[in-house]
Amino acid sequence: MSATSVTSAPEDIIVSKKLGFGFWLCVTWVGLMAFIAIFASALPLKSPTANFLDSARGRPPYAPSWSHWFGTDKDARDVFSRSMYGARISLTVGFAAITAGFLIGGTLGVISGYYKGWIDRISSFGFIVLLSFPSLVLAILLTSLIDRNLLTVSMVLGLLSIAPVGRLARAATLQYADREFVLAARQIGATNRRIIIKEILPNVAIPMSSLALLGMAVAVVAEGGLAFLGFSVQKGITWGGLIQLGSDASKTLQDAPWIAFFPILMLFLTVLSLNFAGDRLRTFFDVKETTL
Amino acid sequence: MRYYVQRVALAILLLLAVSMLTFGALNILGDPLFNILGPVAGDVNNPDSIKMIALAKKEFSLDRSLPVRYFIWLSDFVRGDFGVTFSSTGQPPVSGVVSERLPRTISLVFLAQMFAVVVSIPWAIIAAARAGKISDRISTINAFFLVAMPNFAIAVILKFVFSLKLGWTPITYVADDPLRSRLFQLLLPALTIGLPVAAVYQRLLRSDLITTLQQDFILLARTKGLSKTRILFVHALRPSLFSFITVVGLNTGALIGGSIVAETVFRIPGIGSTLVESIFRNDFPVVLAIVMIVASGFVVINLLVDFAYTLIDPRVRR
Amino acid sequence: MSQTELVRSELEPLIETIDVKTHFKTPRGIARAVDGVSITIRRGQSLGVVGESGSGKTVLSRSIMGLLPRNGVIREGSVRYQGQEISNRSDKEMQSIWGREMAMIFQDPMTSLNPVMKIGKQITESLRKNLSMSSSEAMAVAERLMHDVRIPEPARRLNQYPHELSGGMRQRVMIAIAMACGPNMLFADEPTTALDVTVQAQILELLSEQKRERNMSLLLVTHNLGVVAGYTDEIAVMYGGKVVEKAPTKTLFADTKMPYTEALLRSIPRLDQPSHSRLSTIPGRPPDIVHPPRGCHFAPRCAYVRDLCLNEEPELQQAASPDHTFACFYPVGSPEYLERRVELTRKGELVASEGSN
Amino acid sequence: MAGTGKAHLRDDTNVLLRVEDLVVEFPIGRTGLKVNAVSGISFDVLKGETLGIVGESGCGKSTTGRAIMQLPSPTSGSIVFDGTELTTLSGEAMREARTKIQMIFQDPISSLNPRRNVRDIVLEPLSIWKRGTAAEQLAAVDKILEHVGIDPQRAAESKPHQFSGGQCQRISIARSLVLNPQMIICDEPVSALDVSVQAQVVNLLEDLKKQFELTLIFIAHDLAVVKNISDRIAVMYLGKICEVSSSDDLYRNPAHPYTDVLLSSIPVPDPTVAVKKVVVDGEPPSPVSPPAGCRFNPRCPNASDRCRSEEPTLREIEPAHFVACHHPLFGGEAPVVVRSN
Repeated sequence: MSATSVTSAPEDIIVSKKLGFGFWLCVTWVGLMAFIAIFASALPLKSPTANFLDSARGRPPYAPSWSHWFGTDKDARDVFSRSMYGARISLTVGFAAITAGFLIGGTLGVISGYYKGWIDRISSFGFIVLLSFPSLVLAILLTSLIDRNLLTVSMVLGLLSIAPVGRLARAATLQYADREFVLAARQIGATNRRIIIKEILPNVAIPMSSLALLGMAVAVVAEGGLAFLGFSVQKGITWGGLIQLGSDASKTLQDAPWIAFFPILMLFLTVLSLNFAGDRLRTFFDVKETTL
Repeated sequence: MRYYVQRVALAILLLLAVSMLTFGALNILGDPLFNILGPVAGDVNNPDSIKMIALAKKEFSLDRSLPVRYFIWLSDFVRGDFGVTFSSTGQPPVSGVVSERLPRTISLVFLAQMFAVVVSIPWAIIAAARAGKISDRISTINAFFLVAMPNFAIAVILKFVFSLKLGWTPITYVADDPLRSRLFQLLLPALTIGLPVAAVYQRLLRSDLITTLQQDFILLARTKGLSKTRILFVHALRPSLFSFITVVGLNTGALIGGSIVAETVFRIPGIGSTLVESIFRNDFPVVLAIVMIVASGFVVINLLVDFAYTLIDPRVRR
Repeated sequence: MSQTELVRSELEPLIETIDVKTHFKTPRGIARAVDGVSITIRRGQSLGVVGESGSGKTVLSRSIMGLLPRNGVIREGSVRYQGQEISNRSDKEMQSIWGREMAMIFQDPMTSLNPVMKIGKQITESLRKNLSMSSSEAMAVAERLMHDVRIPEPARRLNQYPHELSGGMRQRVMIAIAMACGPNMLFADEPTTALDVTVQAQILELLSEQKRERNMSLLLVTHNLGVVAGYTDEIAVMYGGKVVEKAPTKTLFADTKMPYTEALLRSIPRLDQPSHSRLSTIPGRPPDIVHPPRGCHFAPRCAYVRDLCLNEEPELQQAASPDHTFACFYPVGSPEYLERRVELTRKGELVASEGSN
Repeated sequence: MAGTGKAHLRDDTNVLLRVEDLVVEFPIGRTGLKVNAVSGISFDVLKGETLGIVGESGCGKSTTGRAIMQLPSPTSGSIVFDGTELTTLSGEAMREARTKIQMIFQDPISSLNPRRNVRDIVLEPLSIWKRGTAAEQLAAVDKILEHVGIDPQRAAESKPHQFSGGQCQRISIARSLVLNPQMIICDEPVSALDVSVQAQVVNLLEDLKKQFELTLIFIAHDLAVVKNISDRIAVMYLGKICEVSSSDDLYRNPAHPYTDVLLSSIPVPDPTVAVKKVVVDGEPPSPVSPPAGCRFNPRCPNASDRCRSEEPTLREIEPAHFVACHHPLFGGEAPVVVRSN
């Protein structure tokens, strides 16, 4: 008893109980990106496909200027507005993928962690099989075989997130399934369904929610990687695709680095924000757990 | 012993499941006939096409049922016969292509993994020893930045800075160069995929070390009068490595994925870039072979990691 | 050492703390875990520190040994070991004291041994470092130590890992580790709380035997008054970070002054009472060390509380018998105490068993 | 068949719970080994009685408590509660039967869901069984919270971690009481609490028992606490019962050498009482491979060859005092049983 008071005291000092300014800054950035992604066509942005050829400035690409903040690409298209539109597919795919992963993987994980037995054995084996492929390899394999649109690419990335999410949900559930309050619920006659919904889920959901942000970061990066290699949504504007366009020829990268670097910046800031916010949330909830 | 047998059995089972999934996906979602013949496969009114279709079906056993084809392919595969590639320049065996290119990818992944492990362990130890101090906070922020940087972006940046602006490293990989310069050419690609992974390792090991350092047995070690360095290296490090080595194993997958990107950007003819090219060329046997080889390698590495686990944790030994 | 020096060193305190304060900075405010404790332990003597959870007993023992982290901890007061001030020493300077001069054993034998290191190495490590023994010398000493703490088949056990041993065996290994370099001072922090009652008796017996044989001093931290009653020379009762009563063991039990000590003693269910006897309780809960109550910390829970107790904090004062101090305005036996006691008995608020004793 | 015997079972119409030949085994992974947690014990509890089960860790006392609740179901044996055989009940019937027996656990904090507020936790049983209207349920919860000394107002607003360990244990007790159970199984309810708080909870249990006409099973390792609260005590060692007797009698006249060891190991908070020398060495062996014969024989000072081969059965050595020992401290040697085959 007293030993815990000693060890917990110094921990209290290191980990503050606030989410902090950085967290909210990151959330704001992600929120801003989401806003732009949703309302891009309604915002006063230049058309991402229009050609802004300016005979006075010679042959494109044009360096960043007042009229084109991020410059233009080889076809004289505005990199700034393309970067904004790029958020659309990147974030949508990231969000859809992690949602699907959580719905399927989370449910499977909670069920197998709670009931154990053969359900657990089957789903755990399924998880390991999925995890036996390096994820990018599996993603390339599957996307190469399908008609690549927003839905299918999201589904492929969602499939990839099932196993990691499922395993975490299972581990979190296992942690709680044998706690006395679950036993207590069973002995007052609660049904399994009720126990899962009322006793397990609230405990599993909160730590998992911070993982959702981290998972979304992973999905956004994965989509970027696919797009970079040419396996994401066909004919869509995505950050990965923009970066690929700016770096496919050494000459382009050398002479007009802005074409690749501005989308890299956007992608980096977004992934950093998701990671940071997720990490803050995780430590925040972990602290709550230990002080219980 | 029992433990090792169980783990090997599981690995074999996994490889079977992986091969079925890959074979199934390529045959059900894809169209092998189209892959072989191209547009001719759809031209069922032309008698020539029909003849070619029939021939191809016979040649590649496509007239048999899927499970039969799977077993034919599997028995060939385990004997090292990966089929032939659908290339315009004749039909070289896939095994030749693979055996030429696989070593490059393996050395790339190995270099990256070495780099990540060698960098992350001391980095994590120093950070954990100074947990909460300014220097630790700065290193944590650095790690954050690296983790948030996708490897294709790092590839582009490194290529821009070191190849294009500074001109330190060549732009392309030349397979005929002597070993030393080829290794040098693998340096940037290895950094590309190794850097973010090193940051992942550092963050994990640092936090595990900090947890370990709060354990009672560390306090006991202090009351023995041992030095801080000895406590860190002898007492804290080993019990903190459990999840580290698991993650090293799992991240081999990320490194393999990263090598696809790095090989593409730095134009290295490894199996990663070959996979991408083959997909665009609809070269079905190569795709199948590469995915299988990569997945098998990954499964074997994770098996080895599990065995390494028993070396550092006596409680797992039976 | 000459005869007179020996005698002097017997009388001189081995450990002396003066007004030790250990405060933790927490998000809620400053936690006064130890708040002005002065104690003395002489060579070969044992002191029991008793208190409920949060009373500061564990923090006190770690403060004396200098084991607390530096960040976020405010440390004041003086700790002297053999007359030398050690409270201001750095961890590095303390390394020469830890292991050789002072050692500590902990509550939970499951978490206190390194799970991935063989028992032998865990014992020999400090021998090799502190006494510069060779590997084989240290192993021989370790085997003898294992024998001393009554571990059967010591040679085989040295080659085992902690998880292969039972809880009681691990606690014995921990004692062997602590004894390795022959320390003068042993801190035992709830050494038997995690053990079964039959094993607890064995471990306590072993500890007191080691203490006797090695003329070692012992500070025994526990929440169980039964444990200290049989195994210590002196007892300090802690409450809310302060020592509220301190006396030689027999005096404390025979002539309890502090109502808290009295209440603590009475709330223990006793085997010699008939079953279904009403247990005497202490209402409420231990004080919040971040926001302690005004006046005497125990006042809100005390049956004999008066206005003065709620407003002023009592200082430690000398009782009639030597070496007995307590911090209470109206101690057990004082006129005010007796007056209140009569009142309570009349109202029926004192349970029957309290009348006896 | 050598079990621990049933001589101590009472033929009384007042028997509320009767457990016979209870066996609980857990497999260890897929190693083929098993933990013999409880190996064929029998006991009964009369209405309104408090049965104490005492023993060291690993003796199977907690497993016994959980087996009665069928959490998990025992490997074999019979458990008859209020005339109903529990072991054969179907899921739905068991769910209903459980409400008549409730359990309180050792860890007060882990017993309460950290994410729900306290009033909600106590309300849960009523809401599962839809007892009364919402307003009636709330009123009932408030009343029971007051009974156990928790302010209902505070309970409505607070999560468990805002309460102390002792208060959490009171909340657990409140939750177990709202369904008006006939029996409460207390599994080490005060072991995690400070002495001063421990006494509060023991007194509360005694009060509630009278008020709600409860029958209690009180499981603990602390013989002093068990003795205080119980009418009858069963001493367990390594999955078996060694001695059953009224609690005062057990303390005055322990018959089984293990009971004696247990009693003399308890530190007495009185320096004038000489510390008794340790009378037993070693620790309980692993329940994976319990010793043959009497399970206490490797540590027993009185062990004979007979103890190493023949398992003793419970027999009455004085009225209402039963012991399973070949060489008890009093009452004479166990008669040699002549087997018919």
